Amino acid sequence: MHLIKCPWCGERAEMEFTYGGDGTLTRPADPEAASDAEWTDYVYFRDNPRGPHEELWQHASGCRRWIKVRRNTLTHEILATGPADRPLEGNAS
Amino acid sequence: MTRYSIFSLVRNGFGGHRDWPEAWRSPDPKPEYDVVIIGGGGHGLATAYYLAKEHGVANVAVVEKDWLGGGNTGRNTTIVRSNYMIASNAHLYEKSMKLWEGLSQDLNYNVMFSQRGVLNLAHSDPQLDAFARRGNSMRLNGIDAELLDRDQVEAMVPLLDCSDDARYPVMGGLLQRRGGTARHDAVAWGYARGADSRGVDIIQQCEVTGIRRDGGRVTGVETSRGFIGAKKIGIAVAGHTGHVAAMAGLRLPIESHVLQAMVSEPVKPVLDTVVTSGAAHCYISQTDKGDLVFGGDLDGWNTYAQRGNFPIIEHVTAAVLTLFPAFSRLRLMRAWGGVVDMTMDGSPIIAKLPVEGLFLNGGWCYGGFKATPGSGWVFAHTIAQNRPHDLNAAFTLERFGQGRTIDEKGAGPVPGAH
Amino acid sequence: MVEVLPRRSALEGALEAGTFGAGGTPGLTLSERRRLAIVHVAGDAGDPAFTDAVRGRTGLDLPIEANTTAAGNGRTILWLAPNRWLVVCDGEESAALETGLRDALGSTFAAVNDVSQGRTVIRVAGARAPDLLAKGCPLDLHARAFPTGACGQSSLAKINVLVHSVDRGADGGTDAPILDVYVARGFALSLWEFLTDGAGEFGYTISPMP
Amino acid sequence: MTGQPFRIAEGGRIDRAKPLTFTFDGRAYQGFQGDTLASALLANGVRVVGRSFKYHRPRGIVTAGSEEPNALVQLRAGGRTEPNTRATCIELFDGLSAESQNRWPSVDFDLHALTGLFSRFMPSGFYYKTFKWPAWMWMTYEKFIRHAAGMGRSPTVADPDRYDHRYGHCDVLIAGAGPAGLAAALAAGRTGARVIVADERCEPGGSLLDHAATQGGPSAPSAAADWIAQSVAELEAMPEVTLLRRCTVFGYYDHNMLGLLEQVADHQSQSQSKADPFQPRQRLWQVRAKQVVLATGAIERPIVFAGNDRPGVMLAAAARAYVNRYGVRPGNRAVVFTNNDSAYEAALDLAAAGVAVAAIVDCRAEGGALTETARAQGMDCLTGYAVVAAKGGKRVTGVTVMALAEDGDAGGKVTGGRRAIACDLVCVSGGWNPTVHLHSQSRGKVRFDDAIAAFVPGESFQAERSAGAARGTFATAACRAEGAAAGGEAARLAGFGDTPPPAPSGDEPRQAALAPAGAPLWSVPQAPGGHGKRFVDQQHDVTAEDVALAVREGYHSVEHLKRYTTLGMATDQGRTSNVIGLAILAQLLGKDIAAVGATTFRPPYTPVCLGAITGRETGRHFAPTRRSAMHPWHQARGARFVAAGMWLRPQFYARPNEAMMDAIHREAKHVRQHVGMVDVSTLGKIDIQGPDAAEFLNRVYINGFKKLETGRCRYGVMLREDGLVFDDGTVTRLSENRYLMTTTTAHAGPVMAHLEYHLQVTWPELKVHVVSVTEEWSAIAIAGPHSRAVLERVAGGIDMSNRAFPFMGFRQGAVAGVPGRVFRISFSGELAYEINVPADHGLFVWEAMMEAGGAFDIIPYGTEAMSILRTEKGHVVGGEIDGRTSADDLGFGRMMSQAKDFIGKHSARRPGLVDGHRQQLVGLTPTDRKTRIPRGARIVAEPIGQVPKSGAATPVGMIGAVTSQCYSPNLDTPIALALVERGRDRHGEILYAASPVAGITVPVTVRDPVFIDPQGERLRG
Ligand SMILES: Cc1cc2nc3c(=O)[nH]c(=O)nc-3n(C[C@H](O)[C@H](O)[C@H](O)COP(=O)(O)OP(=O)(O)OC[C@H]3O[C@@H](n4cnc5c(N)ncnc54)[C@H](O)[C@@H]3O)c2cc1C
Ligand SMILES: NC(=O)c1ccc[n+]([C@@H]2O[C@H](COP(=O)([O-])OP(=O)(O)OC[C@H]3O[C@@H](n4cnc5c(N)ncnc54)[C@H](O)[C@@H]3O)[C@@H](O)[C@H]2O)c1
Ligand SMILES: Cc1cc2nc3c(=O)[nH]c(=O)nc-3n(C[C@H](O)[C@H](O)[C@H](O)COP(=O)(O)O)c2cc1C
Ligand SMILES: [Zn+2]
Repeated sequence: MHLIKCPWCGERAEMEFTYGGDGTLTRPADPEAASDAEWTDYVYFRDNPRGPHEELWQHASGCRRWIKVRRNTLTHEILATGPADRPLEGNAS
Repeated sequence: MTRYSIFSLVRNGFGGHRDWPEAWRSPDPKPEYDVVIIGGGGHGLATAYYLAKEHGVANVAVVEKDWLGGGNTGRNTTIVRSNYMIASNAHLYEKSMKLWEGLSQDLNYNVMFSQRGVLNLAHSDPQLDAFARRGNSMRLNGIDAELLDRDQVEAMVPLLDCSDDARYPVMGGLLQRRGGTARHDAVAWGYARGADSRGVDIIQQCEVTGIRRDGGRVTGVETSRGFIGAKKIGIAVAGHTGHVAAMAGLRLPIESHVLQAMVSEPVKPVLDTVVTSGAAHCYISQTDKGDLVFGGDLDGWNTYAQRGNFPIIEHVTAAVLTLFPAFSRLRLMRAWGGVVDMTMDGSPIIAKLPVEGLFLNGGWCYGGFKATPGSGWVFAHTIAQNRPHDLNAAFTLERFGQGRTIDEKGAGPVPGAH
Repeated sequence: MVEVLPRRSALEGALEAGTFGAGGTPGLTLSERRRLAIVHVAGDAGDPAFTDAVRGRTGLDLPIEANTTAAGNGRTILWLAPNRWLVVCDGEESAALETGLRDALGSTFAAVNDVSQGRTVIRVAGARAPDLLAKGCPLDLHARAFPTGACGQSSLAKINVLVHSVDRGADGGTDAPILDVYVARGFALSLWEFLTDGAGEFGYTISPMP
Repeated sequence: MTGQPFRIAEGGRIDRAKPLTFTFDGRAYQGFQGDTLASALLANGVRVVGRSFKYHRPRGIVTAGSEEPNALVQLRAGGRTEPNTRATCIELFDGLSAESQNRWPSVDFDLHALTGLFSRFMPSGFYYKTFKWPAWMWMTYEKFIRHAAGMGRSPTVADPDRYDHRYGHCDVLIAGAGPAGLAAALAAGRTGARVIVADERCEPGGSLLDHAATQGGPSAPSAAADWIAQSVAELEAMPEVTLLRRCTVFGYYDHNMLGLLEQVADHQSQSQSKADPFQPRQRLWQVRAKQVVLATGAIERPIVFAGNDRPGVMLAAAARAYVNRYGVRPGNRAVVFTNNDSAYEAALDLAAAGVAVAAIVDCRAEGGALTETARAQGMDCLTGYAVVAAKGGKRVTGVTVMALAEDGDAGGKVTGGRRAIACDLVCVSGGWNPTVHLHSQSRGKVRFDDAIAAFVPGESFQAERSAGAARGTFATAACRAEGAAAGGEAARLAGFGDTPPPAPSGDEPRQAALAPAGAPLWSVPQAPGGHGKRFVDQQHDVTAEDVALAVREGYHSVEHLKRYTTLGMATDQGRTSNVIGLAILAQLLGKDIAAVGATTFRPPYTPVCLGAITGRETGRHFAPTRRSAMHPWHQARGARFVAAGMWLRPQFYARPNEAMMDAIHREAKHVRQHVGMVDVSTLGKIDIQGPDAAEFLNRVYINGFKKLETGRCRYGVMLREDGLVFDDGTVTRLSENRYLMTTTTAHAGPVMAHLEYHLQVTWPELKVHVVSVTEEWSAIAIAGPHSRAVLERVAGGIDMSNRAFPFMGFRQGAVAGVPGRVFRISFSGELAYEINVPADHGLFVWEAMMEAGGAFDIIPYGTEAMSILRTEKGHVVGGEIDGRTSADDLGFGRMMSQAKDFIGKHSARRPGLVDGHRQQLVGLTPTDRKTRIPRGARIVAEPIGQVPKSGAATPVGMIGAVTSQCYSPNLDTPIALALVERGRDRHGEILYAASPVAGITVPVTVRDPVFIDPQGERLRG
């Protein structure tokens, strides 16, 4: 079971969290203006990297904050965590 | 190819089994092939087999990074069924089912396809409604289906807890009698032997690291054993679909997740049917060797590691014991994981990609073993004819943008939820 | 008026005083804390208007540090999230506390909700209290990690809970810890069954209702 | 010592003052406290304990530990029976009963052993080559195969025992309490760190316990025994150290989470466990450790030779353990066969215990460090020799020995004359494999160490290190030193202690260096003309010849070898066989073992009981149960409950002798005619506050919320971002900046997470707080023409008149004296209200309303009647909101605001969601107004006949599906909701609801989905 550091509550067991997938998505600011291709990309298409992956988790049984996690998808190492509304520190590799 | 039969077995038995030939060759790659299939799992090998057998395209290489059949083909719970509601799924999986029914004979390799029935348990009224709807769709689509009441379920699976005060009381079930299991490794080996004997080169320990393009079309693959030219390339790498597609600059509506499965110690026959429960999140059957094989939910996050964590094992086991309290004293012998390519609608993509000469067979989520023959068959057609067969025409990449997703579960664009 | 109305706890009927489980000295005591005023407060910890208002009404500084509490004059504020707290008072009327807080906050951007009756609070006390919770809760409840005054939300028997380390007993050791478990009312009975069943091996006492 | 002919007169760690009686295959025997079933059987001279998997060969006891491949028994009977239990791990208790497995009729005479006659036609993978014709016969062949396989028998009734779980946290977790583990624990414990030490055996001490030097007692005081006792005493006195006996570390998972299985009561007799009914049988720990020390020791491996599976062929260390630890002679006359020194220690100990050592066959040309010592004791040491065959049937009677040729490679080559040596015990040692399983599970790399010819731990990936024999260090002193260093380091890295602990001291038991001279011997080739089977994996009957066949047929990868032959796939997971299999494979391929590699180590280390994995959360407690405040009332009124997520909801309230459907129809009818109450506490309730609350609602619902007035409610529909319907519910404006949202029961959690996601991730700038208040409020819906009258009696303070309190209005006020909230909303289509009161008062208010309603003949109704009422009114629920329908499909197209953006709006425009072929919501009635429309029926345009079980001969086109159906007691006709292609254009058409699974097709008329009161006069009245 992963041990995930909630930026607020500290290191907690994975069972307290729910997974929210790709953390790099940004909803087009003006959906009306977005092209269909852009929109489809936002709703459906994903990077699916082997290695560091930036993702969202919700600390559902804890503080209920959505958080960002950079996790290695080959080793499951957690490389960084932080609040969901700003970029994670460090770069993605 | 030495034919396998009871006679050849007896003959070799007297000869100390010294004369059995290799089941497949281990050739070095040629500089170029008409078709290179990336991925030596069941799907890739079946594709090569049908390319040679049905379309006369034998100048084919199957390139496998590890040992053939070691991906999800070698680590799945082997359930074979075609009990789908949506028509495009139903027809594709039923094609596969028909191929299963003659596969051991076609391949001259006993894949132990055992039609012991697949029973989905209903634990609530809405679920019975949904099962009836699915069963009706199946029957109208030409597939066998029966809706069982609780007594019929109990008679069929005596160790199942059918009591009223069960946490998930059994209200009935949807049975597909023609469904069952097959011996997973034999499927890979049988197709490998069949493809090899028709001239296909199976190249193991050869990882594709890049897809070379000339303008808008593919020219071959970079591999750990050098460049291999190809007029056409078929991708059939299951959990690695996202990674390999990225080599051609493509993003896909796919996330890679781990799905775990496990086996108990073997016991004498106690379960003659494949039993699944969506509400309790588990499926279970007993192998010919006697182990109970079971699995359930995904661990739930992107990963390329073939290992999962303990809470899912706990959860799936609890589900199994809730349904089968008598199994409590059996022991877990081994648990493992496989990387599955979960799509945004839970259905596969079997299509030409936006790069000329590049074809994709992927996104099988945790249900592609049963599709192996059918998937290989339609994919071979798609590659050979440069266009999909009717059976896979709906399984495009464009369906997402068009709003024509094929979503059996209605879970929406959350891959882990399918 | 409310005081005279019959109130019924989620554990009514299930909570039966006595000593149960394995023989010998009972390892722990289970009881329910009733009639607490519990108010959920959401607001911006960086906004002095918000913190001042809460201090004004409760006399306590909001615990800003995660997993901590502030306590005094019969009140406790438990940290829930960077912008959420529970204000818990014994012997105060929840409606009054809620209105009081809302009035104090005025037009400050904040949210106040009386959640007194949506939470059941089970007190687990005694040397084996942490061992009992450890049967279903992944939090580290050791006195070193969860000293007096700590709180943490987690999952216990697959039910979301908030655990409050009320007292770790003499010299912070494991003498007689007191842990309060806050649980959504609907799950209270299920959790109670889990706890009493699990407490059997330690031997346990259920104290009568207050 | 009658009855225990092989018991040594004294010594061992058994308690001779406590004799125990047990039965094996129905026969009674005696053993002592401290025995295992295996040692007790050996003491009684029982040698055959089971039959093998494939050939049903007689098999005996090979080891003295958890690596046992052969001696699997069916332990206990009835509900507590347990198949495949290793006799070497079963601690003897009084009254124990066990049976041999996989034999018929008896272990001594097994008819299945006849298969052995055909074994030459059954090499590995033979089943892939045959049983294919005729195709339909496979199911019959398979039945026979299944019955022959399987080993033990499963229980057939529920398990009467209890299991528990425990989460643990520590600074240092130590797996194994041998000399290395104990030293590590002492070093770490002394720093004050929180330490857990777990050992699968019943006593700490590890393999030291098997040595003669630890047997203690007044006649033989021993420093090693004292050291163990002192260490254990010191550890037990440390408050932060937990020493777990009978506790296997079975799995090493991500982020230093380890799984431990503690066998709490397995070693107790039934009467002992009955004395403490609260004690679990087993306890499963999930431990999060900051640092881990793996001190799991090493496992001796056999050498393959013909007939090596005969009962009486045993690992040397096991024989040593039986004489020293259990005071049992595993035979009278032993031949020791080894490639290293450790077996000499066994030989010396056996001799000391009175077992004649007929010969030590040492494949090393020069022998080893102890060869001279053995010779000095008069033992015949045949160096440069190998055992080529064991003779005998159910008991080994002797061995044949030949010289190893000088030029023999690692595979050996036997030459010269044969020498037969009579014996009834063969003690084999082919070297030692460090127990690298946990290290490898943790993702650590393993490396092949040529010096000891075994895999050893390589680079670590997680915070773990190995010490002692687990790391390939075999001298006890070195094991202790390494353990102490590892324990100290682990504690230091976890933040405790900064000075290395002092080196351990104490007398050392005699040591032997392992390294065999020259290449290790894995398997002895068949002697010329020999044909005995040479087993690699004894449990699965995989022979060296099987390995060779697999290689010949091209299964060259270790993983192919494993799967083709099933080597290492048995319950012991190849503990004693894998490395030998690899070595033979490597030889045949002409490669190094390192290049061939090992198969993947997977948890569990030893098989783990499913009940323990599950703990208490099974059966009724599989998932927690959620109950409303009114639950006791429903229960007392005989409600039948149905699960809705985790909630239990009353489904209907049958009166005495009333059938289920009658009750449901009565309830549904009564509500429309009089009045009824239903508990709707389960609906999600979310309090939304803040200056941007209205803007937020506007973005999550398809319809507009900015104009909703305070004191009013509005129905809203939410989409997912893919444009399909997610959930529906109502929103009430409580005050200027405060709203109350309700959700469906099923989606309460997902909707909350969805709102939090968008507030925290998508629009963090919005000033809005969302708080779930579902549990705070009990919710009661009262519906029916008399509902206003009833409410007037209990909520006198609220003006209930239609004018003052119109449909979709909201009032705050006292209900039965309790401050509450009253909403005029209707799910049934009747005049209806929903009342929310704080939950502790819920039951009281419910009762008060029931009482007030007495005059109006009020009844409670359940979810079934509610479902009928909403179907009559055409309200959509889960059957229609199934994640595949758009707002327009369900008739909400016009609700979608053009003026604003909302979640899902862009997607809802995609061609697939707006093309003319969508299936739209309609109502259906049977054309005969009588026949029930079958559940889950598919809609077809033309009538169809019977569809066989095997499915339609040619697929039939479907244009829709029934999503909800019931008999409407109010209209006295069956009705249904359905999704039908272009359904809204088809009102009045006759179509067919086909249910092949029910065997009927019903002609139906398509109509509007609102069956009752389409103008809404009732609910507005
Ligand atoms: C635990 C589990 C249980 C399952 N249960 C079922 C079930 O009961 N029924 C069912 O129908 N389905 C089930 N599935 C799904 C099923 O196993 C898969 O969908 C199916 O086996 C996929 O077959 P494949 O041939 O496409 O993939 P694989 O067998 O995974 O083959 C893909 C191959 O591609 C190779 N590869 C990847 N990248 C490269 C590269 N760069 N270069 C060269 N080669 C590469 C891999 O090594 C692999 O061998 C389950 C899956 C799992 C994990
Ligand atoms: N002479 C030789 O060649 C030779 C070879 C091997 C071992 N030895 C002797 O063995 C001893 C080695 O000491 P050590 O401490 O390294 O090992 P050990 O074998 O003494 O102790 C290991 C302990 O770990 C336990 N264990 C193993 N796996 C476990 C698991 N997953 N969970 C819980 N417990 C587990 C075992 O039951 C055992 O008690 C020394 O005394 C050494 O002399 C000698
Ligand atoms: C249907 C099925 C049955 C299996 N039965 C066994 C078994 O009896 N014994 C065993 O050790 N492993 C069994 N396995 C698991 C394999 O040993 C292995 O774990 C799995 O193929 C994944 O490979 P990996 O663990 O090498 O990654 C089985 C796997 C499958 C798919
Ligand atoms: Zn948190």
